[in-house]
Amino acid sequence: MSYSYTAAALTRDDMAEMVASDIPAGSFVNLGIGQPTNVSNYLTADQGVTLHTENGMLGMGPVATGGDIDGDLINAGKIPVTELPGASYFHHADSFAMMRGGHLDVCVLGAFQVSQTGDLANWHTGAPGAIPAVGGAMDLAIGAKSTWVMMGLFTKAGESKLVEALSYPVTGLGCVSRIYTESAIFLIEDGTATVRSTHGISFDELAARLPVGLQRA
Amino acid sequence: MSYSYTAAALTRDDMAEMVASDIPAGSFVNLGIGQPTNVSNYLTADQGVTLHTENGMLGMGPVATGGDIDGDLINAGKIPVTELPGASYFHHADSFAMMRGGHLDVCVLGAFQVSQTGDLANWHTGAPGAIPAVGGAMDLAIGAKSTWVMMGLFTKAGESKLVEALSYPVTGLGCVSRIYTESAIFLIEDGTATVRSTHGISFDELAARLPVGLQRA
Amino acid sequence: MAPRIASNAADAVSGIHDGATVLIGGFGNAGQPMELIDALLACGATDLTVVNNNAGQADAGLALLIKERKIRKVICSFPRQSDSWHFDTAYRAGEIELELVPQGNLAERLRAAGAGIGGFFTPTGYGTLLAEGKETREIDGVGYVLETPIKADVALIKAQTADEFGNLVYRKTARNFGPVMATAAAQTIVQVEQIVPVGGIDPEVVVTPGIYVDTVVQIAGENK
Amino acid sequence: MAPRIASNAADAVSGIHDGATVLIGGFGNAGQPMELIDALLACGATDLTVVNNNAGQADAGLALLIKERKIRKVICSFPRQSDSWHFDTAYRAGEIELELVPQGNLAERLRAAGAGIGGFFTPTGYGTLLAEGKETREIDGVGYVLETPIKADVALIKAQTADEFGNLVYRKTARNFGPVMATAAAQTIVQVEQIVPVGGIDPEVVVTPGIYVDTVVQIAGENK
Repeated sequence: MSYSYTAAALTRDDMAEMVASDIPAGSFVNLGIGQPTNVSNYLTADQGVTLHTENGMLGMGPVATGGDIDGDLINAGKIPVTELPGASYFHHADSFAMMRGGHLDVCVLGAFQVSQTGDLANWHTGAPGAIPAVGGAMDLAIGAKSTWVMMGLFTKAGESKLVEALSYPVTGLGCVSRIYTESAIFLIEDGTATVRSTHGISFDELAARLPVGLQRA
Repeated sequence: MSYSYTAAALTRDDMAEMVASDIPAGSFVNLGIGQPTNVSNYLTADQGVTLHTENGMLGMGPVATGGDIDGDLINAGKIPVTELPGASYFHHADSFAMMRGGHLDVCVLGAFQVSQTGDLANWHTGAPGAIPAVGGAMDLAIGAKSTWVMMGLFTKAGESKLVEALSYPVTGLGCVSRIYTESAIFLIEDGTATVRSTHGISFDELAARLPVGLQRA
Repeated sequence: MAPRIASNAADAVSGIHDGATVLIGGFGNAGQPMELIDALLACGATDLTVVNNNAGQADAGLALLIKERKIRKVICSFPRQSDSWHFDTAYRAGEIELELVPQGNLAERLRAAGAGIGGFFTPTGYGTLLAEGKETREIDGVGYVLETPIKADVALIKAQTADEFGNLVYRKTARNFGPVMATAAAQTIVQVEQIVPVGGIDPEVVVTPGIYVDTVVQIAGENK
Repeated sequence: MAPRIASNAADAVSGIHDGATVLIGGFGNAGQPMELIDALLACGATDLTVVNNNAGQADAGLALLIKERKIRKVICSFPRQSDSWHFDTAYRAGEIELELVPQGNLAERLRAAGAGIGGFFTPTGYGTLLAEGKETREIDGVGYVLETPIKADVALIKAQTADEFGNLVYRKTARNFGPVMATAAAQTIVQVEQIVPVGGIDPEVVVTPGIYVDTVVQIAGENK
């Protein structure tokens, strides 16, 4: 796919739609808590994507509402969900074996930072006094065949979250292969960030603002 | 239990009956292929013993006959068996996890030799040209809370199979806690063999024939 | 041996002693053995090490055990939540120890304990703060961390149905940690919605075989 | 992705290449994918490494693959049987390599491959000939051997029923190695007695989720 440009920055929904359309048909996918969950709203029935939730299910359906809410059927974010035909349940060790064993095609996660070599930071700010919590983040980061990140490209202070080397504590090393942001989509391969598209910013402007070398797709 | 004596050596059926009566009520038990299988014929319904077969079942019933024979329901010796109420099926990794994890109370095995420290040899003669086959022997030997052996006490050449140190290849180290033979029942603890009973031979005659130190129960 | 059928939750947990390591099933409220946890608090056992995915939420269950300082140490993957205030307070006061474990490593360490595995190399956590001080190894170009089994004195779990032999089936994602925790504890105590006679569960669909179950108590199911 | 539904056994195994590592399910005849094995022989693939509990019996299936020298190496727990004459001949002639593995270690090594575990310490085999040359370690006073995962190119297994999504259920002790082998191979090919529509298997009783299944072929069941 060669480099492209749109005048408007992507909204969160745009990003979710773009991730959804990039997921190959028939994939087994885990969507992390937060922004990635929104991707499910843009998956089409034709795509035949199967969702995994690490608390023990394949074939997860949409969020449950009204009378469909069942306390025994929740996703990893502890939100009531539904079950699609062809679903299966399994225990936690089997569920994480499925992930760790590389059986999922795509995992989509949020991030604090990603390095140009694909290192991921998304579990712990490292701030003094912060109580750390990891959940399944480290398992998700390294388990799937492809790990994609959705995040804002800049911090509130305007600093790039795509970095040369992480300043936040590591979640997983060399695991991220794509980054979706409001300003650009990056492909990470062999320590190099390739820009597939920019949105509301030109390639040259982007390159000037980021602390890592970029190449154009 | 203090030392006892009977004038007659034990038959194989006597040995099986004695093993069966020594199994605590409610135990989960794996009976090895060969002589140990015969133990099941002497377990009483009152004992409530549950049989495990390492090819993936708890609650194994008697050997199947006639119309009850089902090729999908076999024991570790590949003999058709039956299913008792309360049975469960599981795959090989779960089955050996159950064994290795120490969840079975008693495993009864045959043996070529047992050492006075409870080392077991029962899988390989070590003879030149012999093709080795181990099956579940090594898993069974070390997995259960108690491993008991049933064997003839002497080789055809008249040599003791209870030895100071194994001359056959090891199956498991320090794993055997009881040995049932036609001539005597031994309890193995802390490297010492205690004779619980002798059959057709006096304690002193037995002690004279065996290459290991014995104490009387 | 067929499990003991306890008359109520208090009876079910009555053997838990001070200093015990207690596995508690559940992920969020799904599969959480709430009545057993409440009974554990009521029974007074203290100085406990508790293994759970979280470290208590709001003013119920595990959070109350922490509030009452019955817990010396928590082993979990996700202590900090919006409503984990009792844990947060105890932790900041230095009154509770935390061992933070990635969720999949937590599940696998419990499985290892039940399966007699002495340790295993996992890629999860390699190169992170949570691998500090642990043995690591590169295998076929991938970094792994050596993780050890988590064995426990007691597991408190929830299933949907038990037969009188202790065979268990679970319901939907409430299965979660129950089956592995049942294998990892010396004593597994299960609350179920119903107990059926032996033979009442198809042998093909048993998830936890009765060999892993020591005590069963029926707690009337809430409305779903 | 939903599995390919092959039209017959020959079609199902058509992608197996020379030099492949092939897992073959079954314990004795129970769970043995006989038609897939026959098709593997017919397809001509050679220089194979085969993982099975045994090394062929009598004049059928795996034994014929050995007789025809399609197999370079067998990884198994119990090669020598009263009717393993083809293996015995090939082995004595130095025409087949044997890696002998205790049965539980075989199952656990397959599970490790499927679960992304780089290696594990097992007490089984410690102090024996089968641990020679392997790393060992004493943990809490018990001796352990480090065992490694067995990853494969292909698994040939048998289940009772598949749905069109590849979810599998097995029958009685024919389950044996199937579920772990399905997780350990890049391509899992399953012969089943029946294929049902998606939704035809209760999600609670699925033993092998469809994610592990690549090809399904229906082979009419024999009389039981």
